[in-house]
Amino acid sequence: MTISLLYALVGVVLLGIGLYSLIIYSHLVKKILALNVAGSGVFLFLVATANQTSGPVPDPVPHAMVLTGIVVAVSATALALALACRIHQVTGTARLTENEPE
Amino acid sequence: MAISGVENPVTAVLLNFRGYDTLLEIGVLLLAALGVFSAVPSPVILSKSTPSPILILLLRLLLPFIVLAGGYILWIGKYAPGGAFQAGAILAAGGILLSTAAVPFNRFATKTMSIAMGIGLLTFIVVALATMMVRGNFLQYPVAQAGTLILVIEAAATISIAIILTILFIGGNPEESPTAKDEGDKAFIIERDNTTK
Amino acid sequence: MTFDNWLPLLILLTSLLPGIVIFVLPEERVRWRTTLNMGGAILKLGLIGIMIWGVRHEHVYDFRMPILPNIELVLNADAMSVMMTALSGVLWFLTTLYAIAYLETSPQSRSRFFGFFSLCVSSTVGIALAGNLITFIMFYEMLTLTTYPLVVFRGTPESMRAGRIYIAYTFGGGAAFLIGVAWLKALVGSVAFTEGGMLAPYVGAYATQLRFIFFLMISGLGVKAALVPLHGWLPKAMVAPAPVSALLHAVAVVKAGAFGIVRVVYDVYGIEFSGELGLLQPLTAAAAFTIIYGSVRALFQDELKKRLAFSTVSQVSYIALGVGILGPIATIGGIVHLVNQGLMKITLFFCAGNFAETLGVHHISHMNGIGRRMPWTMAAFTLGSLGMIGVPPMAGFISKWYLGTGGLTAGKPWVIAILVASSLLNAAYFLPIIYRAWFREPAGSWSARPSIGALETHWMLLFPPLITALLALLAGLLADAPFSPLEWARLITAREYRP
Amino acid sequence: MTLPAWIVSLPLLAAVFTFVFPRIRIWAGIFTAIITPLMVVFLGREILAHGAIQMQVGGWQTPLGIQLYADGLSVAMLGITAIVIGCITFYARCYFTGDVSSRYFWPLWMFLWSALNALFLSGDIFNLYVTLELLGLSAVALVALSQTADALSAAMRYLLVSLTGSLSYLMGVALLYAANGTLSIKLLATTGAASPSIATAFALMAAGLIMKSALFPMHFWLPPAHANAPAPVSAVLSALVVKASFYILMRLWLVIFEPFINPSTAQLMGVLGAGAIIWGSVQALVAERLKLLVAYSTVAQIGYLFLIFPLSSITQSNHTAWQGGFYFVLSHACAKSAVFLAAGSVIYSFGHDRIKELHGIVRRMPVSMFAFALASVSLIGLPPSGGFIAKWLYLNAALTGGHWWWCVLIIIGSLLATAYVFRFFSRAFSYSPEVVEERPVPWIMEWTALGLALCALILGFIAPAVTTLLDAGNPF
Repeated sequence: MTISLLYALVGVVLLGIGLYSLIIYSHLVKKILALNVAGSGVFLFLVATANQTSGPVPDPVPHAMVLTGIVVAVSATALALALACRIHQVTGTARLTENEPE
Repeated sequence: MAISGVENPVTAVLLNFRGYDTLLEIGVLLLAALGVFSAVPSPVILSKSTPSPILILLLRLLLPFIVLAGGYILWIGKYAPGGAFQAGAILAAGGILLSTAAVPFNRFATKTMSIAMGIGLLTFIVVALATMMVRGNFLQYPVAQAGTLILVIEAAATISIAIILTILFIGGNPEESPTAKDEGDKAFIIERDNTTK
Repeated sequence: MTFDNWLPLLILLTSLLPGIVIFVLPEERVRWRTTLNMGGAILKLGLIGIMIWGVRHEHVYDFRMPILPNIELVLNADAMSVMMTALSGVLWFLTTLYAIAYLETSPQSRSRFFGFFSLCVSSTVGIALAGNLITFIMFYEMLTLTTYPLVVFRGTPESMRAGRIYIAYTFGGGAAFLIGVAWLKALVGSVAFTEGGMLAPYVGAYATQLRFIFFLMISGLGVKAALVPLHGWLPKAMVAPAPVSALLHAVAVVKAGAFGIVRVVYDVYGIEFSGELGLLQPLTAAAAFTIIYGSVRALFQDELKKRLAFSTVSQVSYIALGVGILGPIATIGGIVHLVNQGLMKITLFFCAGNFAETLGVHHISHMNGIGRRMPWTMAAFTLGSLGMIGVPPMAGFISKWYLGTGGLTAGKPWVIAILVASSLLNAAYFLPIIYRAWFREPAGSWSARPSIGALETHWMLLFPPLITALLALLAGLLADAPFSPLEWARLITAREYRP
Repeated sequence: MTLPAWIVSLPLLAAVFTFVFPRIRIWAGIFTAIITPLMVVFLGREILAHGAIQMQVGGWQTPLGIQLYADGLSVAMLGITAIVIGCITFYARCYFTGDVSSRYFWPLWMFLWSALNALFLSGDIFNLYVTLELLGLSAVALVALSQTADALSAAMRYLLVSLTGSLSYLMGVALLYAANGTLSIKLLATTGAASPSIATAFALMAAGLIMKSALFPMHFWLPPAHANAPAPVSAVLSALVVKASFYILMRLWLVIFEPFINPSTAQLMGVLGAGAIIWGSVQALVAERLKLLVAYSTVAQIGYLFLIFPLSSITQSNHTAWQGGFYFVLSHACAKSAVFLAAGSVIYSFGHDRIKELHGIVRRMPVSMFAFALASVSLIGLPPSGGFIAKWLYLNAALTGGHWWWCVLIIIGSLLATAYVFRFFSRAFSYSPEVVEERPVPWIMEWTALGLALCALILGFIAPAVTTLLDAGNPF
């Protein structure tokens, strides 16, 4: 078992945990956290794929992808948190009601 | 790596080989800030209370180092891990310290803030289009100037990233904050941190 | 592209463009609207005149525009389409005249009415000129859509209900028809109308599928042609204003269905081939049943428009009957009835509208002595009814005569029985009205006679039924003259049965 | 060929300018709305003449660099985007007048446009991920713009779904990169070999994209988001944004996955599509608000898009099915945006869109209702309209292969669509003498809706030209 395989497996496990939590928790902050955990899993997996090149230098492309992915994740998380705050301000709860009045 | 104009392979991929991704990504960052502005009318974090003197003192001590570290990280990105995002994040830490210390932004700052937010993306696009006009392909740097152009883009991006990350932390447009208007004068100018680089 | 290529499109545009412009016109621009309407109608009549002459002399009018890879929008004029076009052109002109007067005091938007009215006539003309099934479908569905706002024009709960029923029936039919056409296209690759039919070569491989497709298409068309049991929408749609009922029930909608049946049987399947496949017996049976059923139902209606509507149900099936009886003579009877029934039925509806508009009479039981108050209208009504019954020398007699002899020649004497029964029933539901109107004492609140020197109603309401009644009379009297409907039906039949 | 880069950059520049210089935001927006379509037209001419265009960003060849790729399909998508966004821009200019949200609408709007353009031009799976995120975040921010509790919740739900979908997609990208060492779609097409990781990658990417394109049963987020957003936003969400993820799925399927994936997957997609058609239409039938009705109609229409999978797996009608599917995309984009704009005008004028209270609205706003009706013709799939052409191509594809059950489904869908459209019209046409308070609607708002509806109608007449464009560069 190489270290990169371990990274990849941990990445998959994190993704699973994240998605599971995303579904079972209803509090918005928890959902957002869950998404971040899942995202970290994907990033970890991506980093693990960098170890494929034969030379001593790892493949830089996955690193660049992860960096880009992290920035995107930060942006999305910020927007999500801002929305969550606003929802809390307007509705008094930080949960999404199941059946919205339509 | 020589053809890319930088020696750090990750920076080469980010700013040159796959620079287009990074361009869009800076767009995502600006977009998130806009999203926060439009979703949240007034900042979530900024409070009206007067800043504690200890925090002010800490800031006075820390800020120069933060700026220095940011500049260094930005510059070192050419050779080793580092670059605009890392530098921007460090500077943003300074911005976050400022806002947690309840230091309001002054009027000048809020006026130029939007320019600072946009400057990174703007520089990137302008450089990309200019290189396209010169060499025929979007973001195709002239080999000799590649390093310089990348540094210019990164510097501009650092400013934007720092501001935007700070704003994302505050969670709203400081322009709309009640403190921005009446207490503007005694505050630090957040831009000064970045422009000193 | 020459003038001959553009002519079919021009005929279509003479009503389409005014229709579109009318939508945009402000409500109070009455004169503009009238000018556009009448100008378009007159122009259309002129162009149709050119076309009639041309088709007689074997000119080819053919407009093509590709709308899909290997499918074209085709507008062309064969003998059959010219007849239908001429009918709708003439009746549109008269109905527009009528409608202008009829709607003078309407609280609803007249722009909307005349806009959709023009679109509706354009669709009818498009149906008539369609050169393949795709083009036909296009205008067929457009007709459904443009008549809906007319049916619900008054916006009362009753008319909204009628509109819903209308939509349910016609779109259901349209869907069946569409599947049939798509299936046919997938099976044989062609959907063009060809004089004499085009499916005969495929009989070996696809006989069963072709039968099924025929069933789908005819049941789709049967909705508009009001074949029992698909007729339910027609009496309900009577809530529409009189000009709409007149045009809808005399020309546009029901004729579109009947015309479609004629097209499918003659120009897609081919009449002889349809006979071989055994498709005609069920059609004839359905038509015969509809004829009787419609007449019987008409007997029990007191509301004049309802009675006329059931009469339409019955009369339109004469066309399908003529189609279903294999043989040129019956074909002539069926096709000529397209025109004859149109002329007579529109007369009756105009008159019914006049009674309602001038005197507020909607029910037959209130029509006692109405002939004395409105003699001209009642005269037209009488002519129309006599024609429907089939009294010589009215147009209806011609149709029935050819249908009857056609049935005999084809070895189907029971057709005579149907015709006799139907005529008796026609007489039973029309003659009492005529009797009441002329011979009973007036019971209504209106003054017994029109004031001296004045017309009994607005001239634009009066002249259209008089003209159509006259035309119906002439179509019977001068049946043998050149360019008469009968003579034209013979021309069509000759071309359909051309070896 | 530099046009693709300009087509992405111009709206992006406009996004920065409209934000940094709010005073010129409207003019910058309108300038972009005029210039971008022109550039798309030029790109289209280029592609019709010379076939597909590739552009190596930065001059680096794949696999090192990112490739921009434009063929007939991309241009068709760019074109419809330009038409729809171009028209809605004018609508929005009136809709948001004097509104605080207008300040942020313009930059967000330009970001959205740029994201769509970048997405349709991308030839790189990771770049597609970035464009997807750009698109998703701008869409979410636009939904939240109206600031009501419903809109905020809808935006939040949309954001969570969108992020989950993107993550799933990114995981697929990672797997593909691990297996093949490249991100370029072109290279993946040639290097791919059937393997469990390809299948997993497809499953992840398809799941993510299906979530984002709101295919039944993952549609739950769509109706609230589309019904509660401001009208111009609803229009573009339904018309373009959901199609964008569908487009990516199609591209990947066509170029990379089709040979490797079990054919029963295609049937499964078809079944989900059928579910969407039935469920969406039934929900539209009982919807009490006009915009909700329209949103559920989108759910149903997305079902039609996914019928492309089973239909294109019929060998002899493969090409017809592809054309039919993308004709659906194009005509639905025009028709649905027109319908949403018309519904938006109703709300603008009456302050609500409760169908029960919209008596006689045909008399009050005839132009909008005419637009609504005309667009409905295309939604139902009646001739002459783009929707009819699409439906006809589908019917043809299904019947040629003898798969008549899809035909039955398509026809049932049409009849249901007729039912929900006319349920509204039987209110709209009914007569009520009562006077309702109303706010005059600017003519531009009414006529842009009509313009889009006319586009849907015109699509019914220009099918040969459009299919030629779609085929340019052999995307199928």
